[in-house]
Amino acid sequence: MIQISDALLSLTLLSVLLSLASNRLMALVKIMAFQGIVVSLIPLFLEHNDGMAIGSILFLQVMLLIKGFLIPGFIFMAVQKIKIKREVEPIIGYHASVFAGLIFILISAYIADRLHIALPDEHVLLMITAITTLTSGLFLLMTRRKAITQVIGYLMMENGIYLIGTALAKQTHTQFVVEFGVLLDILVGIMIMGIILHNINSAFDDVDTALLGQLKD
Amino acid sequence: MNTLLLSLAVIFAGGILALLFVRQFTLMKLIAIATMSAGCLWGLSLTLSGLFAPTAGMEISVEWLHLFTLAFKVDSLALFFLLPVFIISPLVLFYSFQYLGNKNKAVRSAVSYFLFAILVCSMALVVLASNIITFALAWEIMSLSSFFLVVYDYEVQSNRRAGYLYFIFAQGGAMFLFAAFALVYSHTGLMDFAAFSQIAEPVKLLVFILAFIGFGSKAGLFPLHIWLPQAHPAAPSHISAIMSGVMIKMGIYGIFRVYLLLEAPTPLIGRMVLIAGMITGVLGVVYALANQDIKKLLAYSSVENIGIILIGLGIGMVGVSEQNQAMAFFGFAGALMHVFNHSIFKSLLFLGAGAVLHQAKTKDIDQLGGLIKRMPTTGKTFLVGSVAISGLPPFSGFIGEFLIYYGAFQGVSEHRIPFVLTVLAILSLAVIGGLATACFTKVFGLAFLGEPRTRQAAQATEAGAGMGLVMVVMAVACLVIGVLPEPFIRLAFAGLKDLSLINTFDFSPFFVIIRQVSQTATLFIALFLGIGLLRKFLYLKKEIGSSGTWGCGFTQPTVRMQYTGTSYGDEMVDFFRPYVPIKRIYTGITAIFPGRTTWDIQVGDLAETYYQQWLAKPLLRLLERLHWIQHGNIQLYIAYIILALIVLLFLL
Amino acid sequence: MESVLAFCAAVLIAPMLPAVIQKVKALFAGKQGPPLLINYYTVIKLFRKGSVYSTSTSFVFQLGPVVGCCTSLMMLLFFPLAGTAPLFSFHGDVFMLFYLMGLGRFFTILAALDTASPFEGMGAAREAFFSTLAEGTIFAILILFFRFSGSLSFQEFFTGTNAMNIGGEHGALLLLVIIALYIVMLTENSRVPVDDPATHLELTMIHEVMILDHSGPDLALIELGAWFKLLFYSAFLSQILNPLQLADPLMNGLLFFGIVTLIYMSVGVVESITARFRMNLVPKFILTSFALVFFVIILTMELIQ
Amino acid sequence: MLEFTCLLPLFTGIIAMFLPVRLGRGILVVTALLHLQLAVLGWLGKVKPALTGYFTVTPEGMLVLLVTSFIFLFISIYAVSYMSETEIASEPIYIGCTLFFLATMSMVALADHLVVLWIAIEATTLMSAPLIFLHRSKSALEATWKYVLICSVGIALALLGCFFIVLSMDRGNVDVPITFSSLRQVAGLLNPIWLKTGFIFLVVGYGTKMGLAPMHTWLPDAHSEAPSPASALLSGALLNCAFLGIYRGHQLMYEAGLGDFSSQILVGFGLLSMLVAAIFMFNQTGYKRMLAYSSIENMGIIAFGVGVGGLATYGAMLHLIHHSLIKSSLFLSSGNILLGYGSKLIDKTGNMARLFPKTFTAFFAGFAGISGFPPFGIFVSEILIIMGAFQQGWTVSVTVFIAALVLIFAGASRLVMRMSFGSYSGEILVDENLARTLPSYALLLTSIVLCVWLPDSLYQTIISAIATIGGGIHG
Repeated sequence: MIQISDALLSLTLLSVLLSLASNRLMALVKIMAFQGIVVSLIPLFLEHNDGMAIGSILFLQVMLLIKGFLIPGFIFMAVQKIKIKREVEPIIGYHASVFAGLIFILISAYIADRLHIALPDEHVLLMITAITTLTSGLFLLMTRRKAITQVIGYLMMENGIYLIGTALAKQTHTQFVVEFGVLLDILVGIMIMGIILHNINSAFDDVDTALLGQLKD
Repeated sequence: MNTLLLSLAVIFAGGILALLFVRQFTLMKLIAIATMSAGCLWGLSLTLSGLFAPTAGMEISVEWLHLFTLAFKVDSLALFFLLPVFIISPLVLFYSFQYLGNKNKAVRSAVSYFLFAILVCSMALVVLASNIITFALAWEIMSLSSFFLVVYDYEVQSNRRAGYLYFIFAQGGAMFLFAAFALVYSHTGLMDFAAFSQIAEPVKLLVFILAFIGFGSKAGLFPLHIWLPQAHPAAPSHISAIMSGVMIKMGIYGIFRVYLLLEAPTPLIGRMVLIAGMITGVLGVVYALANQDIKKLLAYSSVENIGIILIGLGIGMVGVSEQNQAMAFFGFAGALMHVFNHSIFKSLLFLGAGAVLHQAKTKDIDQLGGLIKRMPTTGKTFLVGSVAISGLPPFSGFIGEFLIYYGAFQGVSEHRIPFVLTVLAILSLAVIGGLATACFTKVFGLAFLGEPRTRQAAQATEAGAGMGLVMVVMAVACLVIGVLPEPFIRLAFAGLKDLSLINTFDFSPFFVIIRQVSQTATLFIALFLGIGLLRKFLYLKKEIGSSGTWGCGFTQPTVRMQYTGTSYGDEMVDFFRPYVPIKRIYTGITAIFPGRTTWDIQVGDLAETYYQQWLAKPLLRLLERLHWIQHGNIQLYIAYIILALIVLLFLL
Repeated sequence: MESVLAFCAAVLIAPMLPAVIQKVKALFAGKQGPPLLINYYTVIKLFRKGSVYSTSTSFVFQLGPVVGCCTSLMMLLFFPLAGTAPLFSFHGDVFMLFYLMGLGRFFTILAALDTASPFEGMGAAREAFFSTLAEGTIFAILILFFRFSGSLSFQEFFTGTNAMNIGGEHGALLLLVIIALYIVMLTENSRVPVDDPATHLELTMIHEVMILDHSGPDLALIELGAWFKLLFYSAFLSQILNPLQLADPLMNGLLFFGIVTLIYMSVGVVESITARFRMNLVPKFILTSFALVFFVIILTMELIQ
Repeated sequence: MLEFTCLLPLFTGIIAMFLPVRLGRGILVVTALLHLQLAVLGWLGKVKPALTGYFTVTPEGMLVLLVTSFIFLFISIYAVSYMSETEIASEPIYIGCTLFFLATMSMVALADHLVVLWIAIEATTLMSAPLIFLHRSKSALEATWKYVLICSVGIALALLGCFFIVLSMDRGNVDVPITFSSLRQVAGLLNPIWLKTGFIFLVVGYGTKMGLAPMHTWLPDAHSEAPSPASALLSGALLNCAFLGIYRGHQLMYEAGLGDFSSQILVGFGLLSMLVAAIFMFNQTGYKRMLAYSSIENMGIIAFGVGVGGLATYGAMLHLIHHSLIKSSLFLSSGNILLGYGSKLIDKTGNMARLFPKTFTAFFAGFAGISGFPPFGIFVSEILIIMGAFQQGWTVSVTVFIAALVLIFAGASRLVMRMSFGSYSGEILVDENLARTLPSYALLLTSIVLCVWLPDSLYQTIISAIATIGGGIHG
């Protein structure tokens, strides 16, 4: 079991680094789908969740559906529909981004070390992964030009937060209504972003955020 | 007290009625003016009876918002400051009947009457307020209503600018007041004015300084005066009259009230007020001399008179801290007397200026001239006002200055700093007096005497009889107070009777002097009439010729050759040059046979220039640069969030 | 009774004294000069005449001479002349009197501006400016006198044990005051070196140019006012200069008018040996007087403490 | 079943989406009326929430609910007239989303569970987004994009904050439901470090929504591009809801004995917001942007007041009420101005005093009110905050506070005067009418009435709301 969760976490880290390095939108979307699936699976393989209730298994399935398929599928459709250029167009280059990702891992390791919470061993890695995912998500948000990559960044950030929640809290997984609400929010959020993206594309003929800098003082 | 508030209710009702009758222009004006005047006169009778009643200090308090009490209290000082409110208001209202004659502006006039009513009520409430919140409330209503009255003619760009400036100074000043009040509250936990005396000595000084700035910005203290010369020309003349004659005195009231509430604070306060008064007075009159816009000039003259009043207050305060009862008493009494007198003659002058503006369509005295021949009533009353405001006997302005001089001379026997300060105060009063004479001879001499400089000035005719009547009443008042000052001085003394600092002082011997002042004035008038008769007699059956003015050899004099106001004041203004920025524009003579050339003198305002240069411009430039924050770039915005987060996490 | 006599004598003699100045000046110039009584002739001549008024003027123009003459007379009424008590006096009368003089100036200036003449306007501006400066000196002197004697009227200044004269306690300091007052006198009465009544160029005049358009009895009133004013200032000076208080009123009177005459002669001497200042030097000249008195005031801080 | 305040608009919203426009408008107003009645019932304590684990009645929550419901009624009346004047492509969606928006805001006001609160606040973002890009113009799209993205990112951080608070519970070995009410009872046992961290994330997260600088960046864009009724809702109601989230966190901190820490953060954010607002009040080009920055300023004032504590908290609560009333009134007036002049630029307007006397009166009165002139309530709240700040010894901060107020006033009054009295030579597109001015007047009048007479229950509610953070009228 331990090995599986570790492997999953490593896969998550890999997906993060890949997303930082990828220069194709389609690839990025696929990576996100992959990451969603992996992240959804992680709680399943964590040690203390052995005695999982039926409800939580059900919930995990729903989450897998939403994170792994619905959301990426939605973005996938959006990318296809709006026929944008495939290039990701970073503000900071791919190599530098990957390098930054590595630094994020280092920082995360440092933070996780300094947190002074007696986490179970495997949770340390979970923590590192979570923080890296979160920071990389924010990094994507800040360094990518295309609006759609920002959605992906936001998604990645949410994944990170979800992982942190998994790592830290025992209670959060007991109230599925609440969990489901969060998930629903994110889903609707992504949908609305998609709709706006669609509108932006038809209004500007592009989804470059450089075009979205007209409102200023 | 209840009845006093009822009289305010009547005034307010007058304002409401003006709004209700907006469709009938003349009727609206009649009803509004009649109701408000009735309220004012009722209030005046109550005030007068209160001033001479043996007991004072009635209080009323109402619960407000569960948290505050709205408390009103009558004491002699409050009653005294009610006098100008109730006297000047009906007079300028009568004036406004003809002045606001434009039927097309019916709605605006109605609103202006409504706001006028609010202004009068709020001024009365300011004076009656006896706790922090009540005072602040009335103060803010006063500022707001007077702002709208200033922008009555908002179509004119400069009026809007003036209103804007006034708005900022009013609100900025109010903020200083709030800070002062809040500071008191923070030390006592009480909102009542009585709590002011409980705070510690150093805090008292700070409270007073904050309040002094706050009230000073309303009163027109140098360098917080710059809204005055802008706002007064902008407002309609009857509004300028009430603002300059009455409203700015509320600032004086506030300074005086806070001083009294603090009870025997440090000597520093009195010295500060005295020095501020000297600077304000002298620079006010110098700027008045330097300006040619008649209403602007009058506004600067208000600054000057605020300076004189502050000198009086300062003398009184120094007297209190030196335990010199006579000095304290006459200083305060002189200040009060001058408040009263100034409210009358300054209103008179503004109304006169309004009549001139109404008829000749210009405020620039270099465009006027010879008006006295075509506007005799306005001219004569304006002459009386000019003499009075220059502080010359036998008119009212002298009485206040006499009291202040008298008080100040009591301080000459002091030592060290109080002595030096009183000496400087006396000297600055003397200089102010001289310059005021120069200033008002300029206004009257150039605007009303000589030959008209423009066609408009030549075609001006007397304004309405109603307007004239109001001015005549005011002019007569100036003369009566000057010749028979005793009852009015008793008023001022009555205003001081509730002041525990000085109410043990026996002022009865002073009335001997006042009676002699009165006799001297009478003697002078008798002598004047005597010599006048002699002159009449000498001219009996004499040949009276008339011809053009002797041109000193120049055979074709034109009206444009008359001395201008700019040249008249130039030498005197130049004397104060470092404190008065003068710009001379001279195109020079370029050819052997000189063609057209210009020579112009522009006088700025030191305070305004400095505000522009050191405050407004750098601030605006800084803010302009900081606009970069809202860059429009979404990535940057997200970075802000992260940055805020990181900074906060470092606080852990 | 003595006071009335003294006042009448002063009023009667006032026109003669300026002739003394002219006489002195003439002597300096090696001329014979006009007779001492010339001013009486002038007044009578003017009184007989009619007037020509400028079409530009209004009633204010006619008010000027009357008010000016009145205020000067008021000064004499309140001043202790020839060692007698003044006709009127009260504690604080000095403020009123100097302000009344301001009133006189106010109307003189207005009368000048009423003519619409550029020259008269210029003279008026100068008059207003210089007398404002002189007013500072006068009030400084009043402060000083109050500090010495605690009194605020002319009568109190010069009577009693603490009388203000060079023979008294503060005589030495008063010397400076005398110089200052002398300067004020020259200024207020438009004498050389501030103004030259004998000049012919209107551009350089102060007082004379203001009354260019007055004629007949009006001019006479103005002249009378000016003479009274000059007499007042020299009487003021003479009171400070004169330490003696003789028992015999007649002797007192003679002594007083003697000193006054001497002062007039000194004015004549000054006018003969100095030239008019350039206009821009005049303020400095007047400020000198102010500085002198102010200096004395500062000295008193040390003396009296 | 106080949850009906959420369910009712949700339900009617869905219905309205499928009904013809005219009927939808009716539904909007009727729902608003019913909602107000429900809110009043809840206020009076007649109706209680059923799902006690997730929802509860708190004084501050009821305050926000009542204010929201009250201004929603007037805004909906205005919106009916406004919509008939403008061409809106998908009006049913607009009506539906408006109602959903109301539902989510009610949910915020009632939420007790940490994550439910988060869900509700995030939902307000999502439900209000369609309102902003209603016009589908480029700038509206941009504004919506920024709004959704920035708020989502910010609020995601707040979720993290919730996790941290839960963690602090774990670390303190406390096991209670994750609701604010139960957490507050055990606040002393919570791990302070994690609680502080949680609060920081909450403040940054909900602060983004509330418009505290430097997270305010979306606010001017969204408020200026949204149609005026929506702007009024955003400014008058939504910001309060976000504030509620922060307030709940502050309560928790106070109970845990960390009130000083959270106070300092709030005061810091408050002052920064005011200063940022002051910067953009000068040389501002759009009047709706100006109003938006004024909202930032007022949110700063509220944060400052709450942070200062004591008397100032009372002032802050009053400020919240009056700001909602006055600012929504101002936005409604700005809608009339936009209709009349057809431009959001201040330079393209002018002479309102002559051309739109009714709107001018409402607009200028609102401006005077928002600047702290009596008889509007902000006068009282500001003076209370200043007094409270002095009393609590925040001398330097209150100096900055006052300076910022003066600066903002100087900047804003210039613009307002330009609009009101400046010259205008163009033509008038749509004249003002009564249906579109009366709501503004009603809101302003409410502020005046509340400044003259504060109902006892309102007073008691405020007192009990601020008692939880140590505020009170006696310091």
